[in-house]
Amino acid sequence: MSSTSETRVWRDEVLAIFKKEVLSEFRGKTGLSTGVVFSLSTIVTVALALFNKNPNKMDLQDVCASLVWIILLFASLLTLPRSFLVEEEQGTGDLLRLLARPHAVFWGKVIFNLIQMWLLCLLVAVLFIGLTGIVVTEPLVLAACLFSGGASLVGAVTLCGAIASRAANRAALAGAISIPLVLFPTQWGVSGLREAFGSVVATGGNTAAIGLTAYALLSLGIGPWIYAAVWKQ
Amino acid sequence: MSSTSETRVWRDEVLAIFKKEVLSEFRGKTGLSTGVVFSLSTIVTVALALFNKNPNKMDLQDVCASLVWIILLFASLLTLPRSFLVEEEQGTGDLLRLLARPHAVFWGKVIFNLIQMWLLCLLVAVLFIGLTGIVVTEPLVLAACLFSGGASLVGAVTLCGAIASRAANRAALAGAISIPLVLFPTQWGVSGLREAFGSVVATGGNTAAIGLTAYALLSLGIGPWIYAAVWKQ
Amino acid sequence: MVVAEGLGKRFGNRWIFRRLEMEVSAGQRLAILGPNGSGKSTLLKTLAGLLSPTEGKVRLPEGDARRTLGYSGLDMALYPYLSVAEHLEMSGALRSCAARTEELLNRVGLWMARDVPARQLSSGMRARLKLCLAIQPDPLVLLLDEPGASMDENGRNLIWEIAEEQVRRGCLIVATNDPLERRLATHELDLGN
Amino acid sequence: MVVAEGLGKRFGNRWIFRRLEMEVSAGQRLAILGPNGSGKSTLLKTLAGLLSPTEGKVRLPEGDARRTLGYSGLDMALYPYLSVAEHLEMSGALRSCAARTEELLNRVGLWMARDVPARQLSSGMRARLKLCLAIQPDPLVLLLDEPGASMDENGRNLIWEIAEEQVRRGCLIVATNDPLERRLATHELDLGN
Amino acid sequence: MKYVFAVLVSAAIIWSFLVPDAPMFQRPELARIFFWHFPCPMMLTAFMCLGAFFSLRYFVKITLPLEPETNPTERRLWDLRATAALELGFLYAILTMATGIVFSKAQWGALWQWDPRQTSFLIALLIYGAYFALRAAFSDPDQKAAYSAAYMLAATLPLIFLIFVFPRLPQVLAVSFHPTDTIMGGNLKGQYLYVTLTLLALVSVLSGWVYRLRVKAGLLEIDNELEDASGATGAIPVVRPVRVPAED
Ligand code: HEM
Ligand SMILES: Nc1ncnc2c1ncn2[C@@H]1O[C@H](COP(=O)(O)OP(=O)(O)OP(=O)(O)O)[C@@H](O)[C@H]1O
Ligand SMILES: Nc1ncnc2c1ncn2[C@@H]1O[C@H](COP(=O)(O)OP(=O)(O)OP(=O)(O)O)[C@@H](O)[C@H]1O
Ligand SMILES: [Mg+2]
Ligand SMILES: [Mg+2]
Repeated sequence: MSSTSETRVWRDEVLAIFKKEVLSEFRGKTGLSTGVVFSLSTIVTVALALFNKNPNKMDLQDVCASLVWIILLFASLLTLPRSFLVEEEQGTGDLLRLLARPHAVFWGKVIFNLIQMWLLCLLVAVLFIGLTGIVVTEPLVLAACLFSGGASLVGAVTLCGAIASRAANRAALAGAISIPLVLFPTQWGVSGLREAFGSVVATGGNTAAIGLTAYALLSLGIGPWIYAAVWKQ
Repeated sequence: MSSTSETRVWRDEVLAIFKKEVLSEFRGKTGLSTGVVFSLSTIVTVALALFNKNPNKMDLQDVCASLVWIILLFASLLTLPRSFLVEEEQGTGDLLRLLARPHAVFWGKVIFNLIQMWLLCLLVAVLFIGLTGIVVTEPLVLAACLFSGGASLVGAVTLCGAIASRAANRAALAGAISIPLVLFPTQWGVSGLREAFGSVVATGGNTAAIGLTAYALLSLGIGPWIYAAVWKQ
Repeated sequence: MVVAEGLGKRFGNRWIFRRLEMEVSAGQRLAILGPNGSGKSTLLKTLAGLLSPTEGKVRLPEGDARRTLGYSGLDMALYPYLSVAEHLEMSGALRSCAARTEELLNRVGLWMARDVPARQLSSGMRARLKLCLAIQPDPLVLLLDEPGASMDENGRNLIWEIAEEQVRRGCLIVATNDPLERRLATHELDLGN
Repeated sequence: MVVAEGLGKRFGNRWIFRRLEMEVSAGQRLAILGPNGSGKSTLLKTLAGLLSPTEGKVRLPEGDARRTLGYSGLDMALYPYLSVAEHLEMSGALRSCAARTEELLNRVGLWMARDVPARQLSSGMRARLKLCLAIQPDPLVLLLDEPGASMDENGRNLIWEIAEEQVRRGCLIVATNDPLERRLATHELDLGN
Repeated sequence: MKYVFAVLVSAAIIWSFLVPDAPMFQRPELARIFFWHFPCPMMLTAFMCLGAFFSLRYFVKITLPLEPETNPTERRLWDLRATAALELGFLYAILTMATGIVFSKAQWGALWQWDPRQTSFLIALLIYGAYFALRAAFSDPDQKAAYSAAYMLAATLPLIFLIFVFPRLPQVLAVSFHPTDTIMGGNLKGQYLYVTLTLLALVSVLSGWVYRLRVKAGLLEIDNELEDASGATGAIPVVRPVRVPAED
């Protein structure tokens, strides 16, 4: 097969998976809603916490930064692993293994998760800023961090979902094994957001964005190969 | 049947459901190890986000209060609704409807969720205080809030699970319903915890505890009847 | 014992069956027949009360349905992480009837596999366990949806035995596609359209 | 075409089958027999590559298994929210073979139900859809686990037709408990123990 | 042999107390904790890398071009080695943390103060914990092996990053008390260097020995499993023709 048609084949397969995910999601509405509920209620909680405080008082920016990141982290843990867990819960895993190639499956689901996650980031950012009224001094840094941060979360959490999907207590296990892996980008995410919120102790938002991007690329690069290795276990 | 034997019958049925839940959840040592890693990393995430700050600086108690609540919220949303949704996802709902009575099912699951949730609260509180070194000025209020707060979260989320369990788009519906239901106790929970952490803007921890208890009792009181209503739809 | 009066079930805007009148009295064995998708399982589920009829009503013998009614269907799943024995014990406790674990499991030949979790059972073993659950309380009405599917020779004989017994106690309604199974019925209801 | 060399599968500390030697060549129809729980489905899954053998190895014809191998099993679920047609289109795209939706669905008699989501299908319709998915790429090796279970008369005939065709193209392996289905085999492998 | 080893160890310990106090420390006499604090992370790292390699080896033969490892028995062996290595690594991780905590009590005055080094290492410990939680979650040995190996492969880079790179990032160096260039910067001189190296050598010998034992034990377990495995009648099912089909 010529390389061009080869790439077309891959594209079709990835698209097929992606389409499947979208259809199942919007007919059976499962994953996103949980994430949305969570972020909504969390943000209100936070707004309550910062209630009658002006969040630009020093070191509240830092706190806001960490809060936003925590919300994204947890929301991703609630939402992203499902795409793989569901396959085993509803017993379609075998069908998938018969029809598809691991890389296609992985990318199809990752693309779906990326879109989900970026939407979530947007939602959280808008709501948070709206409700707490915090001032964003560097919108670009914010955007960059949310973009790359979301991507890195997707990379790690999706893979962990795949790894946990065949275990007895999938849901909890997926969370348990992904948190430590997504913990250390936290440091970058938080510092990046601090910069964005114009905190005084901010330390290099661009380095943060770079770090996150690197992490995202790495995890998304390695992910499919690891998944392919356990594909038929 | 005499009332005593009647109550014994009920007790047996509730116990049977409870036993089933426990067995399905903790087959082998799985659940335990997962739970520990899980909650540990969650706390560390939060602690890390508050990285090199002394949490007793004013304002930070409030933030800690909301953080603890967020963690509980996250945990409850991840674990509690499953107890009802799983029945439909794995297709055992019909079996259950053939064998059991709705009230027994509801109470069996609620008791399981309550125990789960209270253990979680305990773990979270201990770890959070241990790792952030925040000072608890009013341990009693803390205990009361965690106890009643956990209960009300269980009440709310389980109720949603019950309502949504038969709908085609379960999760979404459950989510949509839970938002208001979960947001409601949040306000009390946070203010209660603030009081416990001796925040300056604290507003009556006991009222909070009372409110939460009332909420828990109400939701747990209504729950079984709503569930019985949708039981065989 | 089982009476359907003007029973009808609609999914979306399509009637699966309508104006269905039937009465099954004690000692009768009814076979519900019809091609795939003709509504056998739907009818059985409606009789069992798992689906609510769109019109008409179902009359079952008095008493608590948990004990007077036994149902076993193909798309009824078992609890993946509960063992065979645990299923029967749970069912016994929930229906407040004797579990009779050993007796029943020996009967259907699952006693050796009593500690195997349901997700590890083979299709035939699953069918046998569901049969156990259905007959556990010696129900007056026994509803079986394709009991023979994926059962081996000896399993099929088992079903015949159980059918024989059942009619001494009450009535039996079987939905089946299997030409052999069809023979165990004294009456037939054809939903073929 | 399908060769098993010293094949063995152990679950926990129990061997389901061991030192299994078999060779199925083109034009042959093998029936795997044995009582419930004897390992028919396990063997079929191992041949299909859905389970990894504990020892020994399986040889399949060269080429991409997605196209050279068709498998349909009882406990393989469909996507609840995808319609019948969407299943075939997805499968076609994933295996990069022609979807042939209309042709296949007309063949198994699901064309009318092409837009029904899988969770609303009846057991027999589900079996038919799985059969479609299995034969979609005209596979060299066709593995069917109790294809006849919960299929009506015409469905069973369909299986016979497909079996006839299949052997012109390659080989067919059927795991079955049904005495009638057993007859369509030219060879038998008895796992009974 | 063992006795010689024991003598060597005790000698090294005595020696470690004879060295002069290290003046640059808050509690100079307690600087000796370092002798025990340092070998642990080194062992941890060694075993972690071993474990990672074995996990990789579980999936692919190290040949060019890479080809998958298909032999089930081979795979089980590599899984066993990986587990043995990672278990020992986990032990040393905990020891590192323990000695570190004692050390920081002695030198920084607090058991725990969210020093970046402490945080990052805590996360490393969590990842390790997650690995074993994952192992506990599978009942089928092959799945257990495959998925935990996969997780280890995913976790290796983060682990190395957390233990070695992160503490040396410029913005972290700024806030961390924890030394990072004692070895690389050659700031470890004279007797201290010698004692450290000796202990390092002895500890590695010891752990190598323990590792071998662990693998032996594992092999025995596997054999027992195979022996008391039931159900195999040993009878070889064979394909037999039922009738010669008319069409062929
Ligand atoms: C819980 C607290 C601690 C942990 C988790 C910890 C962990 C580690 C680790 C993982 C290493 C080896 C990796 C590397 O060299 O970067 C290391 C090396 C070292 N640690 Fe610690 N440590 C802790 C506390 C301390 C304290 C309080 C001191 C003394 C003030 C100390 C002194 C050293 C020294 C001198 C090295 C040699 C490595 C080098 O400097 O290049 N550690 N520690
Ligand atoms: N995942 C598993 N773990 C442990 N044991 C299993 C697992 N799957 C199947 N078994 C056991 O393996 C044996 C064979 O199962 P299998 O499904 O192959 O039987 P079968 O021949 O298909 O039976 P049937 O005719 O009922 O379909 C059964 O005893 C079953 O309990
Ligand atoms: N939940 C549902 N929503 C909509 N349509 C449904 C639903 N369940 C079943 N149907 C439709 O009702 C019809 C009858 O289904 P049913 O399962 O009763 O058939 P059946 O007679 O049992 O067929 P089989 O012999 O294959 O088991 C089918 O056409 C199916 O598509
Ligand atoms: Mg049916
Ligand atoms: Mg089978």
